[in-house]
Amino acid sequence: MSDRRRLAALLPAIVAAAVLAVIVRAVWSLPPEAEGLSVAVSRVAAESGIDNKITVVLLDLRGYDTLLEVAVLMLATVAVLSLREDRDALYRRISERAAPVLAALTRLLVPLALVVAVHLVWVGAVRPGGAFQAGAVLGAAGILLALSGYARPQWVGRGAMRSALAVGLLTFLGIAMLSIVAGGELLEYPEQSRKTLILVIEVLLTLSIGASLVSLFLSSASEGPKEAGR
Amino acid sequence: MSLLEHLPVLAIVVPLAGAAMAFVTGPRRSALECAATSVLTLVPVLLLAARVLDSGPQRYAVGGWGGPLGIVLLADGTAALFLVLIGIVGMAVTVYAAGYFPTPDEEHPGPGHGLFWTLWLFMWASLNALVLTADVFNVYVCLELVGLSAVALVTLTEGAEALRAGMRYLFASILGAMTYLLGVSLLYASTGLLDMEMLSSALKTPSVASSTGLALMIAALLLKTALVPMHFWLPTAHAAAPSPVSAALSALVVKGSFFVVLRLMLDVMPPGHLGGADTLLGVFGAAAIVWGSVQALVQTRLKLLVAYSTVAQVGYLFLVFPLAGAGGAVLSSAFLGTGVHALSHGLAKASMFLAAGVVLKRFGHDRIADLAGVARRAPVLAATFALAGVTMMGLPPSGGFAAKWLIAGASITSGDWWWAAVVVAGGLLAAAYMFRLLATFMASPGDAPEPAAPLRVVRTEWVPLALATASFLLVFAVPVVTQLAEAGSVLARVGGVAP
Amino acid sequence: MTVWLPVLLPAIGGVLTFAMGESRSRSRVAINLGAAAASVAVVIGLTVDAYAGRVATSTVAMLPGIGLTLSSDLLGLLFAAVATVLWGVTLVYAFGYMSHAEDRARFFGFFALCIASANGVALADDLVSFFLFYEVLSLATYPLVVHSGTGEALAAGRRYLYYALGGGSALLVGVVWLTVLAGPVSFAPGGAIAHVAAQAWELRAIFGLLVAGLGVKAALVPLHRWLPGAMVAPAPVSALLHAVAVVKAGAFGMVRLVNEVYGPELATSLGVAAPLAALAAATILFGSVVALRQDDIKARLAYSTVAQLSYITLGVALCSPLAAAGAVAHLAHHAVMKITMFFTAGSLAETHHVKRVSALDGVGRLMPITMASFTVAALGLAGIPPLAGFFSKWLLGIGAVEGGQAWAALLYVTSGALAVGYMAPIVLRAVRPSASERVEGPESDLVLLWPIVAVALLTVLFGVLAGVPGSPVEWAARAVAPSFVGWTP
Amino acid sequence: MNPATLYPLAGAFLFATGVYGLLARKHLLHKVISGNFLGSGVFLVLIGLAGRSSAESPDPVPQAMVLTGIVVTVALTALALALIKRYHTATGLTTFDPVDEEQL
Repeated sequence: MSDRRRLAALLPAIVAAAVLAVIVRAVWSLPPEAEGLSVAVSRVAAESGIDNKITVVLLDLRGYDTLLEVAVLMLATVAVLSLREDRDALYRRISERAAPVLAALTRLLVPLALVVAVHLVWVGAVRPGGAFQAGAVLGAAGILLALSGYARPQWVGRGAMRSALAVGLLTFLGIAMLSIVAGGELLEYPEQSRKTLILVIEVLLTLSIGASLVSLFLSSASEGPKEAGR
Repeated sequence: MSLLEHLPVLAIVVPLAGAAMAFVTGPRRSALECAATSVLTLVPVLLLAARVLDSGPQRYAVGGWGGPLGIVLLADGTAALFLVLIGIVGMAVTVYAAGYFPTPDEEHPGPGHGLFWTLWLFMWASLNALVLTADVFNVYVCLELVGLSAVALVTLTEGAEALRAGMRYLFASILGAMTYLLGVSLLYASTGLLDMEMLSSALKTPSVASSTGLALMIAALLLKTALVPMHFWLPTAHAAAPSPVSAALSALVVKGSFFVVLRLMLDVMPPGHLGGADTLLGVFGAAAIVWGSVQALVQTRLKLLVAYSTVAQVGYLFLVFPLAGAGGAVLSSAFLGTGVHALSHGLAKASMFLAAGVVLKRFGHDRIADLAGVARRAPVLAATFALAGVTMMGLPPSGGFAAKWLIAGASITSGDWWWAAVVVAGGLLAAAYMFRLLATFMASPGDAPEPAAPLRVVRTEWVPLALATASFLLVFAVPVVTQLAEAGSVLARVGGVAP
Repeated sequence: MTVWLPVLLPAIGGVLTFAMGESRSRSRVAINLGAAAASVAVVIGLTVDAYAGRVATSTVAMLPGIGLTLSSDLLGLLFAAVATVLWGVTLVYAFGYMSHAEDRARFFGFFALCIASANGVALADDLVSFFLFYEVLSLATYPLVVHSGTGEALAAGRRYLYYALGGGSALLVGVVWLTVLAGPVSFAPGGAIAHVAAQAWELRAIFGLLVAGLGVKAALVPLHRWLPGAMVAPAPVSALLHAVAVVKAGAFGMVRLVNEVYGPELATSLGVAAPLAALAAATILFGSVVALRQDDIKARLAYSTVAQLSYITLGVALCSPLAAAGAVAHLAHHAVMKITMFFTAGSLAETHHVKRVSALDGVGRLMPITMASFTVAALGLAGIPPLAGFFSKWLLGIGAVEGGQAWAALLYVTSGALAVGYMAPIVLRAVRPSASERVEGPESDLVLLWPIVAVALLTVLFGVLAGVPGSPVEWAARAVAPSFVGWTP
Repeated sequence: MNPATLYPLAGAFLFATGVYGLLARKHLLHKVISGNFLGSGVFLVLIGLAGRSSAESPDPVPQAMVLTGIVVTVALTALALALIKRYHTATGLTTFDPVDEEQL
């Protein structure tokens, strides 16, 4: 091992140690107690009547963060879609592999998954849950359908799937803009229709997140390395 | 409440919705959709800039909350300047890309299954969002949006080289984003605040944790801005990307993270609490100017030359920090110079990458040694490189000259004349690598047959020429830039630009 | 507004020339000649106004507190007139000379841009505006130097850039520094910075930087080395740019610097004028002596230019009114004389492929009119009355004596003798009977011949009519008079 | 040593491990996992520091930041994996440099 390589191996360790030292020193210096914004958030939560303070932060106080986060997810999906190997043969192989047992299981699980997803969306307003969790369940159902041959993997990138992927972000944006039309600022929900609007966003987000996960899964199908053994 | 007050969000929401719509409409119609969105994005940006010029900084409390609980968008003069840069280059990229990428059909939807347009609008939206936000955590989300779209756009080029470059870029991006977020968490733990303007007053009494947090955030942003010695990921990524993407990356993306550095260093951090950080950034900047230029000088590929030139030109942006400490006229002159440099380099660098794309398409390669005779065969391309080159060298009447004049003036006024020496040396080095290229263009082409290129590709060469001309004549736009800079929070503090 | 036209008209002409492309040569001729004629008309109009005391000034906002300002003062107009009038004449010559060359759109486009920036240099009202046009001029010349695209041309271009950009950097630092100390510096006859509170060493250092920057174009030794190399450019470029517009921009800058930035008094009291004068004197001797030994005609002319440019620099560095007037007059006189010679050299190369002094034998018989014109210019350069060169040298010499610096007068005389030394062989060889079989061959093509005769005639007219209002001598005296309090021509 | 410092310190350690892995490890999947270490480290710091609130429940703002951060990290990981897969298909490599490939 040359000196250069040895140095190259040592450098990451030095950097990591330095980072560790810097963080530890900073953490150590912090006072043991700090309120942060918790009191202020509690006050707002009490006024708005939503118990889950994290939900208040995510959807109301910092709803704009969440809007951009939805954009991040859609963007990542689009990015992965742009990288996919689009070959019918590839998709056919996925469907053909479907085993009867899997198909039976799918028939059983998918309806259940749908119910769970709906439930998760609904309770999101009061308890842990919401669009991301529901979307994950929905996505799992979608993947099952594709693997068992009930849904065709070629649909990745087709019109309906694209619409499903985008509808969450578009709805979120639309409702955000709606509050402007109603005379408020962006994402300032009108008081009377607040709950309904948030529910609409959550439902359609669930659909988009589910579609995202299915797309992510299916678009990473490949035929393996072209030059195997290199 | 008039619609004009919502201009900041329109500048973000319109391209974001446009991105989603372009995805839904599919590859064949998305170019048209993107063009329409580009226009609709540019309009609020220009109106916003006019409004800032007219009535000063605009604050927008998203959700009606405002700080410290909510997120505030701040469109001051500095932000407006960067928005305008993003808008102009963005529009150019859209127009250029329409001619650059082949017309999509069923068989060939274009690179990345025709998803360029969606990804590009995502990038535009996230850059606008990044520049407008005044919330340190929201910056993190915007940085991730920018990084994701950038990596995806780089890998639209087929082949292992682009994938490798894209992955390097992605890993650098992940390291940067996570370090930034770590910094935010320490800063929040120490102050309980995320809003930049509120942080600015809270930080008048800094603590170990808040200083560490800010240092981590800035270090992360330096990685994203590719300041030497953290530039390793930039040249390959910018060179491997499709040319319209290279233009956006070099002209806009590095400026986006630099903008946040500017905000943090000059707005959020109280003056006088920078420690040695300001000098250190200046030294890195000087090193970048020298190292980037020397690397550009030895490159054999056109796009790599242009990419290393970005590494060098980014260095100039950081000379403002050691000068800022002097305050008053020195700060105002250096700050204005930095703004002008960001604008002029953005225009010129975009034009160079776009022109390099046409070179690639027309001549089938970008080996500098084999580009003799470009001045005769493709005079528009040669003119583009010449005009943009004048900006790189900082010769009049380009924006680069105005920037150098202002920064060198600030440096001499402050007594720290060595920054002026760096600026002058950087101009000479830029002349060396640009004239190496231009001399090749001027050389006799020999007898090699002229390659034929489709007319729609050749026509795209007017877009970079327009950008290059704008950067060449930018000194005459400095009065407007000055007005914008004076509407920025930094110069408002020192009472504007002294004549 | 009119004051912008001498810059804008050639610039627009240049851009249109680019835009029209290579093939449309008729439109190219029309546009360039049109722009030249219009520019000449505008400069004449401005001059008439300036003689009547009406000086136009116009500013476009630029950097904070600094505008791009042009002003039609007599001194600037003299240079602008020389550049613009000779541009028109050279265009005629160049259309003939370049009729079969490649890349003509590029050539004439940059040619026009050079004149636009030379006019900018001439009319700039302040140091920053001057610097701006000076640098544009540097850049616009490069494509003309490397026009042929050969290795030799590219190498000459590279050397030109080293000097031009290095000098430009020195100039930039000097101008920034001075602006930081004194604020924006507008040219003012008699000096603009006498009131500035600054250390003497700072002002001396700045003077040094500015001289280094201007000295490149003015070809002061040791910054002259790019000039002979740049002769690889096509003849019209050598004629107009490397004898008139570009190099005179440097010499003209010296006039502005000494007379209108520092002012003769401050330049003398700071002790910066004397070293400049010494450097210019050395350059005169050096250029003249080296010219003696050049066999290549264009190289000989180039070294002659090196020497003659320093006539101007020395004249202004003597800080005496008559010498300054002589210097400014020489700016015009040398222009017409040297352009005649370069036209001739171009025609010799084009018509008979003669490029060396040693190959000139007998050419004078084939091209009597061309060589007669050359002879007029050569006599003028040597300072033979009543040709143009005599009067500027006379003023320079008298001024030197009046300023108590008789050594400079002696130098001018010596250098005149040396000029005879390097010009005489060209004329004598041309009229000598040919040893070879060169007995017949054409005179210069008409389109080349007319410009040669025209500029040679100017050499005569400038001399014969030296006392008439509007002649370079009288114009120059008026132009420098305000710099010297209490002196009237 | 209370939870309010234990979690952040553990987070710091995770983060440093991630930094080391991202810089030192050659295999691309190792790099991705290191990237996730970075994320987990930051989230631990955030959660731990949120616990310093004296109110009945921890500060919700850092918790919301963590939730957002998780989604972003998922998105980044997805793209990284897709890139690696595509790269592997194109070149058969699992590292940037074929030289490292042989050493693994």
